[in-house]
Amino acid sequence: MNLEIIIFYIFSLLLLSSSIAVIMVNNPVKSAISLVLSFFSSAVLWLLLNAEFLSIILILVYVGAVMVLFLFVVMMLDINISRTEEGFVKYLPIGIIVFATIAGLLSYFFYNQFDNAGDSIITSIDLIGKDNTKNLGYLLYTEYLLAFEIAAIILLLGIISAITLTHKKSETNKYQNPGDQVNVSKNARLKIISDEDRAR
Amino acid sequence: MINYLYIFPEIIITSALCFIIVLDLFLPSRLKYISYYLIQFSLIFCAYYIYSHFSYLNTNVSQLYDTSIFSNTFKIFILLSLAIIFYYTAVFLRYFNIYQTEYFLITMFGLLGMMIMISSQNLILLYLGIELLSLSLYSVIAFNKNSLFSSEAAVKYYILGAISSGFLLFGISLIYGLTGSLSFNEIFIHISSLEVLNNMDNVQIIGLLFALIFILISLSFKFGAAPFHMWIPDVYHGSVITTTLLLSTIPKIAVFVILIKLLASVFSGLLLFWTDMTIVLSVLSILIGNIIAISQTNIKRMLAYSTIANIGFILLGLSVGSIIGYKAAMFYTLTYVITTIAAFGLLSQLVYEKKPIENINDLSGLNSSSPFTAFLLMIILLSYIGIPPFIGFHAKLLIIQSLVETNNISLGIFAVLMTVIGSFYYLRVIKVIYFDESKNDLSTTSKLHLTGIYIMGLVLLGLLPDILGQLSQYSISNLFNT
Amino acid sequence: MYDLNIPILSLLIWTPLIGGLVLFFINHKNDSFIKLIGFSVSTLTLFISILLLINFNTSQYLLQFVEKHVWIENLDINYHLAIDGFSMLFILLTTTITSIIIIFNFSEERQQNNKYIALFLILEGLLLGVFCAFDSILFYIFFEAMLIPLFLIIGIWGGPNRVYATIKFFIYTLLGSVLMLVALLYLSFQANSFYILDYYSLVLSLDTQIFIFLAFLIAFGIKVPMWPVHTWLPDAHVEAPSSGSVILAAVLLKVGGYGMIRFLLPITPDAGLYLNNILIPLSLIAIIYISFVAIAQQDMKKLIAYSSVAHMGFVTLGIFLVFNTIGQAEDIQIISHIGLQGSIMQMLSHGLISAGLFICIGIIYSRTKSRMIDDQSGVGQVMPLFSALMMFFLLANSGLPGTSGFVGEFMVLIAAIKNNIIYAILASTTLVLAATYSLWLGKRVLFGEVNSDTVASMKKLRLDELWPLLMLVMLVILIGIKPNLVLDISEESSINMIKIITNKY
Amino acid sequence: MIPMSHYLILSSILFSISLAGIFLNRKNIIIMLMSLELMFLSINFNFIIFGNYLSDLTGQIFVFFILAVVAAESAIGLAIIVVLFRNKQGINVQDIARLKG
Amino acid sequence: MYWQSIIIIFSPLVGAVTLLLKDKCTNIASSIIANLSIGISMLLSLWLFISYISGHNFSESHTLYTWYATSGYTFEIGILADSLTIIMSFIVTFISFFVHMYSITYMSGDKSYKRFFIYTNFFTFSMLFIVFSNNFLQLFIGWELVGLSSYLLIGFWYNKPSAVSANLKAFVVNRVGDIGLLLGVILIFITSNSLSYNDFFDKLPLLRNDTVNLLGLNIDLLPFIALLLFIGAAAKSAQIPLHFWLPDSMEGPTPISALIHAATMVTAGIFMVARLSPLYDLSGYVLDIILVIGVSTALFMGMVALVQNDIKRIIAYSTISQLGYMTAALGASYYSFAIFHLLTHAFFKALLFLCAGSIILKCHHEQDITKMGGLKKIMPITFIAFLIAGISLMGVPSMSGFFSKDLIIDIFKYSDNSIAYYSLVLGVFITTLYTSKIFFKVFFGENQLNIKKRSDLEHNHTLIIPLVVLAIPSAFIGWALFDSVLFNNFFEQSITDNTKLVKFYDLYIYHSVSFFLHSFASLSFAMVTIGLLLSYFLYYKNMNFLEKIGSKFPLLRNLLLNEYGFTHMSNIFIPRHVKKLANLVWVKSDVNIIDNFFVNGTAKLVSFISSKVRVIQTGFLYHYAFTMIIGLLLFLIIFIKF
Repeated sequence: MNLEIIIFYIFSLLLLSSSIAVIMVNNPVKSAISLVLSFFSSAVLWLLLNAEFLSIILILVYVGAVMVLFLFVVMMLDINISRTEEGFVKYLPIGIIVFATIAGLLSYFFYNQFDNAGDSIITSIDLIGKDNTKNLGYLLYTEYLLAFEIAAIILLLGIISAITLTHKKSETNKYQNPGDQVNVSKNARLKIISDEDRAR
Repeated sequence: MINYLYIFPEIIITSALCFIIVLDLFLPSRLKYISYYLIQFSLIFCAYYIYSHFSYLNTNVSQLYDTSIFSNTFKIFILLSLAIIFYYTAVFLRYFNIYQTEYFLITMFGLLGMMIMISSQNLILLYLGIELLSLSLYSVIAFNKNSLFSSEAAVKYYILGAISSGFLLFGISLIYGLTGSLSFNEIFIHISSLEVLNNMDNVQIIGLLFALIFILISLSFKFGAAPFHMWIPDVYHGSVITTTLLLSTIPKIAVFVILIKLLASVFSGLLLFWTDMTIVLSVLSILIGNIIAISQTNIKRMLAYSTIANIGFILLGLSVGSIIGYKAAMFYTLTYVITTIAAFGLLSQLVYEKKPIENINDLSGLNSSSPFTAFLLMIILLSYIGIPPFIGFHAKLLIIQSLVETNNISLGIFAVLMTVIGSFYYLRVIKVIYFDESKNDLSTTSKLHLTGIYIMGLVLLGLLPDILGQLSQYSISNLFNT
Repeated sequence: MYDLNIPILSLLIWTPLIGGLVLFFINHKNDSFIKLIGFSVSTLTLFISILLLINFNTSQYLLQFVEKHVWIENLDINYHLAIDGFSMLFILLTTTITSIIIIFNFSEERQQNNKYIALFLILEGLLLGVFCAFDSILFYIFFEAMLIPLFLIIGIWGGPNRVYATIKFFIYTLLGSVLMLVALLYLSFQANSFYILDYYSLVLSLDTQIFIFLAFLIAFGIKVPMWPVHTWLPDAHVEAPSSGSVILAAVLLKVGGYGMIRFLLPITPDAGLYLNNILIPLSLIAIIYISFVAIAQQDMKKLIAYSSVAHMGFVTLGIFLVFNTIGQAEDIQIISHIGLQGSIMQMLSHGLISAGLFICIGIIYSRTKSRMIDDQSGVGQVMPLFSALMMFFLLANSGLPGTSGFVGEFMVLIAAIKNNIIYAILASTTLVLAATYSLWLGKRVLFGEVNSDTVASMKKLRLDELWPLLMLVMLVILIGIKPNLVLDISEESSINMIKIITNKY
Repeated sequence: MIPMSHYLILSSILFSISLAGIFLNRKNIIIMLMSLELMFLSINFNFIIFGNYLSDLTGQIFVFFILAVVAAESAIGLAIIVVLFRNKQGINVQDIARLKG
Repeated sequence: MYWQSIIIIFSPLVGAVTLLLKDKCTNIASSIIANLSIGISMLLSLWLFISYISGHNFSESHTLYTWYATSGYTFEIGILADSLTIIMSFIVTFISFFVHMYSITYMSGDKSYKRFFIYTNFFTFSMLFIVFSNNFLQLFIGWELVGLSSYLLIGFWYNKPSAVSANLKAFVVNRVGDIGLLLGVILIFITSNSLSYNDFFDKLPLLRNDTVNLLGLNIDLLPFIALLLFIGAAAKSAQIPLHFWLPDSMEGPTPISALIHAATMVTAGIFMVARLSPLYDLSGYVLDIILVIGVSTALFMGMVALVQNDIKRIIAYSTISQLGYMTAALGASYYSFAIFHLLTHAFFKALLFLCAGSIILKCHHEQDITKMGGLKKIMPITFIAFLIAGISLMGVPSMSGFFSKDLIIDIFKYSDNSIAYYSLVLGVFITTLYTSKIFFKVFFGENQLNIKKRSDLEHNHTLIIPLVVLAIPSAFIGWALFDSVLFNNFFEQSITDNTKLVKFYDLYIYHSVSFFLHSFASLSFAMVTIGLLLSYFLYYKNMNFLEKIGSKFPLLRNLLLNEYGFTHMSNIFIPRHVKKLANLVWVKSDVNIIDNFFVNGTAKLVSFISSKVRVIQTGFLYHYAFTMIIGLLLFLIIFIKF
């Protein structure tokens, strides 16, 4: 029983339990925190799998950015959490059945399929050196450049959509239009009203 | 490395996109139409470019991307369809005063996604394309920010879409694990090299079937095949009608291309297995689509179920598992898209009590208030039913013919019987527009000249179905020669 | 074959089609202008069909006036028009009846008359297409496209319950025809061609034949209509406007009979022979059972509609009897040829007679606004000429010799008695039953004392109502006293058909 | 050493948990989103594991893209939820069933 | 004879068509056209008849027109001119002509004057069409056409509900007979491949042993055909059980009753059987059936006449009864006797009807004889005519009715068929009773109808002349034709019973005079005498004897009044049950089962399923997700065999 195995099991358990917490916990803030925990434990497991760059990305991008966004939205929406989990218990049995079936099916399948793969699991993949990040970068900028660019476009789309969707032009907001201000004419600024008109 | 000339169409779209995003920010609102025309121009130009470089573009760019005649045909088709859709969208949005250039821009992202999907030769690119499309569709659906229906639809689509993406990725990961590659060619070679393909005891086969099922389910979700259709009625119903128009047309083409590429070529080694699955999917789709549509009152919802049924027919063509079936399926897809553009396009131009058309009964007496519109709508509906001489008939004919010629006669009979059941709800619309009392609040957003010309083109296509037939023949045979 | 050097069949089909389409969009204020256009188009078509008849060679059975152009290259579907004897007769029937309807329409006022007439012209074109098409897909296209105009005619201008009736009609007939499509595709797959005559030489196993037979039978049986798939017809008739009923009864039903002759007989004779113990009773049920149903009717249109079903029972009887002669001696084949010809005769005759009757009912309806028998009595005293004409059609409907109604029944009975006397005995009850419902209708409507003011104030017959009736009367008598006039046209085709069937195996 | 199948089983259990989370959750859409994140996490696991198994970096490349895309997807998803919240003043899953039938 | 025949047949048709097409036509013009056309026929027939009798024997068959021809088979219209044809055409045209003439006056008040003549002309044509027919198809066509004419004429006054009911009944009942006729004709066509009489007769020996399969039973062909054809004859000639239309048909104008329902059309059945005597000779048991039907008709229908009071109905029943005599003769296969009785009967019965018409006209269309009386003085000519016709009907020796009827009775007398014989003799007694009943009730006693004598002539010339003219043959034609025609091989070429006839003549009759003289010793003469005496007391002296008998036997009386239930059956029972059955079939089967259950039921079922299934689209996101996941699971389980 070496350290790797201990780490694997500890973080696996942590990952699974925090994942269960994500879906079971009432309070969305708590769930988000549990999710952070699962990301964290995954990152550790990924390190075990020689994916250093990705595990760091996971922490940086996911925990650092995406989960913050989640929490931000949760806070912003100020969701009423007092409502009890109606129906949750009622549907739990069927949930567990489905969960068990899928998990069992997949596990059975994986177990059969890749059992003979044995211990050969952890290998370092050397492409242009031992550095995982460097290797990834090399691949990304050569073979998968097109994909990389498309990913960039996806992010651009994410930006534009998120802004367009959440950007709210409220009628009550007062704002200036400098262009209109510049183009305004003399007549529009001052209107001379005669006495007769006013009397009317 | 990629010769970027080959992806010039995509570059055109992307650069137009980026340019217009920036340009639009600086355009005053009365000049916003410039961006609309620029968008239209870029679409048409792109289509023209592909058309003019048709044979030149017929190459495999890399392991990631190809620009075969097959994909170029679809690209041109998608570009032109989108141009028409944009026309309807612009008219609609202007009329109801919710015009925003971003709508078109976000849709353009989706277009890019579809072009990538169509051309992808690698599962990574396929995934990225699908995501690009999906993300743009999520946003487009939610675009009508003040409508509860829209946001509900968007949320539903988003969550379910994400699940389906998850399925897709899970399937891809299995493929990757089993074949060690993400490239279509290599996967194809790997699968074809497996011995005793129909032997279930082969461990590899079971793994591949797992992957196949995950991917197929994901794609049938995108396609809208039952039982993964649940989002379709709600999303169609919830969205603005022009968004429905968008959703129900060109994404189906892209998904169809992916389906045919994956199933018919990449997974052709598993033909025996996936045909069974597509049969189940198609039978369920046709049943559910046609039967539930009968009790609908909302016209978008009704057409959503009709979409499901039509998707079922396309899958029926695919499930034939031979070139003739694929041709029929392609023909059907193109027909379906053309007809649906006409249907939703026309409906989007109708206004009832100053609101867009919602319920079937809103159309009542359309014939007396606007006979020409009623006539056009009737043609579309008859085409949907599959009454000759309209194009929908030829589509169904080809599907049934392919079934009959491969001895799937019982499926053919099933298909035609469901056509009869399906005819009922289309007839009900015709009944409403022709036989019911007229309501005077019905008007149109604009003159229907363009729609008229378009639908007359549809009729012409029905009289000369060889145009689409040759096109399908040409592109499908191209797919399988290369 | 006489060659006309013009695509006369295309001309025949497209004249009314294009005329109708154009008229559909002419929204002219002046009603008589529209009627005149309709009249000239239909007359032109009639003229073309007569031209066709003049050039038609009755002494051979080969197809004539063949036009064949590639239409859908991809599927090898051709725009293949031609006619043989059977087609010729039905073409004449169609053009005649349409012209008569258009003339009759002069007497009627209605909303959107241009569309009304246009739809009739379109329907005429499609019907002609059905009778001319020799490519099975082309046939199917015309066959099914026919639904549209009639659907609209009944739905827009029909009676109070029109929606139910027209949707029932549409779906019922669609249900039948789609199965036929599957059968056609199967046949084309086997024959590797869509040319109908290529199907004739196919050798199919009995099981296959039975399936194909049933598919066609459902399609054409619904169209004819046969018992028990007839219930759409009374509803459609009752709700349809008069002219709609006329074309429905006079021509549309005949498409079913034509289809049976064109497809069922030559393609699946074995199946027909095998199933004949079911089919012939079905026809007999149609004759007897439906006649009783007709007796019970209170609505004139329904009565005539049911009588149509009963009469079409004779048609199917004559057609199905042909199957029984497979493998029999030559003289028996000749008898079945007589039966087949009788069926055709019965169709033509019923076309003319039912047209006359529906026009008559339309005339009554236009005056009293009621189709109920009880609402009218003593029409004969108010409108003697009209009553005489209607009485004539009623008598013809009951198969009086000297009118065309007798000829078909007589010839079918000949074939029936040759097969089995019981068939003939049962079928011949129509002599009594048809007389009962027809003449009882006449008795209650035309005879007796005038019982209401509406009847008493009925207007005299207008000229544009009289002419259609007179034309029909003349045709009915002409055919009745010289059946060879029409039967010669299909003689060779019929003999050839029997040969095809009997020599197939 | 840890057998590959263990990793795979771990990821499949994670996958199943996320699925269960999606349909068991009747309350908050954001939790659904989080379940989805879990799902993608499990898939990423798969890719990394298979990449290792195959000694191929493509798996990790794919994970990279998935991470990027899912980030964008989350952003859009959250934006949609914000829009929904504005319209409805709530994001209770049980309440968003106006569209049905 | 070719051209004469054609003219005889078609002249009336030409007349009818002329009248039909002539738009405005005065009464005089129409009557002239009608009478002229019939007159031509009559004169030609008479000429043919006379020339035949005077030794110019002929039997010709020509084809006039091919109605329909196909692949070796032809359906033709032709003429057959032989003795039977000649005599029939003579009867038809002769009676028709005088009825036409009679109608000129009789119908003069009617607004549909022209229509009447169109109908009667058309009828005459149709009847001649049958008579001259040389094939079965033509026979059938003519058969139907006379049925049509009869239908039209019975319903001539179409606003009279009773008339239109009667004509419907007549047509439908005739149609029942037509079924038999048509089937018989077609069977003949099928078996002999031809419809021509001659071809069929030639083939008869070959067909003798043929059978026909009916529901698995093998039935002899020829008797079967004969039976089928006789059904047609029975309906047309009003034999039990298809007789009941005839009394009702008296709703038509009286000349029509004379022409169609007494003299000509109703005898078509007799004529047909005689025409087909070669067939009936071979038809075995069918002849017995015919005999039974004939005798019972003769007896029982005559009895019904006893209790009737409507003058026309009495004569109508008398007609049925006399037709029964003819049928009985046919059943004994003495066809010529039947034709002979047909001949004499045509004259005296037509005359009787015309007299009745004359009486009715005088009595302001009152037909109840109990209300009449004392017309002897007012209508002397009618009285005499009626007297002649009446005693001829009774069979008083030397009258024409006597010769024909007693011949028929004698057949049975000499063939020792005692039941038939006594029945027929009893029939004579009954005939005497009802005839004298009319006679006494109408012409004697008190008039209750307030009729004034206007002029010396009771009616117009055109009305009286026919009475006078018809009275002559009613009285003498029996004498005239007995030896010289009937027993002078007249029917040798047309009817097969000639040898039998000769034998009969040689054995029993010797000569008309001896026949006449012998008859005074016969039972039938006794019956006539007793009948006359009895009726003198019963009807003239008005002893209420009959009433007493009637009240003694209420059952019999009611039976007769109800015409053995046929009235009830035809007027109430059959229509009601047909309607009931029709409604049952329509409502229960057609509407409820086929339409509502199967057709609409399917549609409703689909809608129902649709409305139920749409519920699965709950709108809840987690349900949708659940569906997807379950779908995934099912796909995995179904398509992967672990």
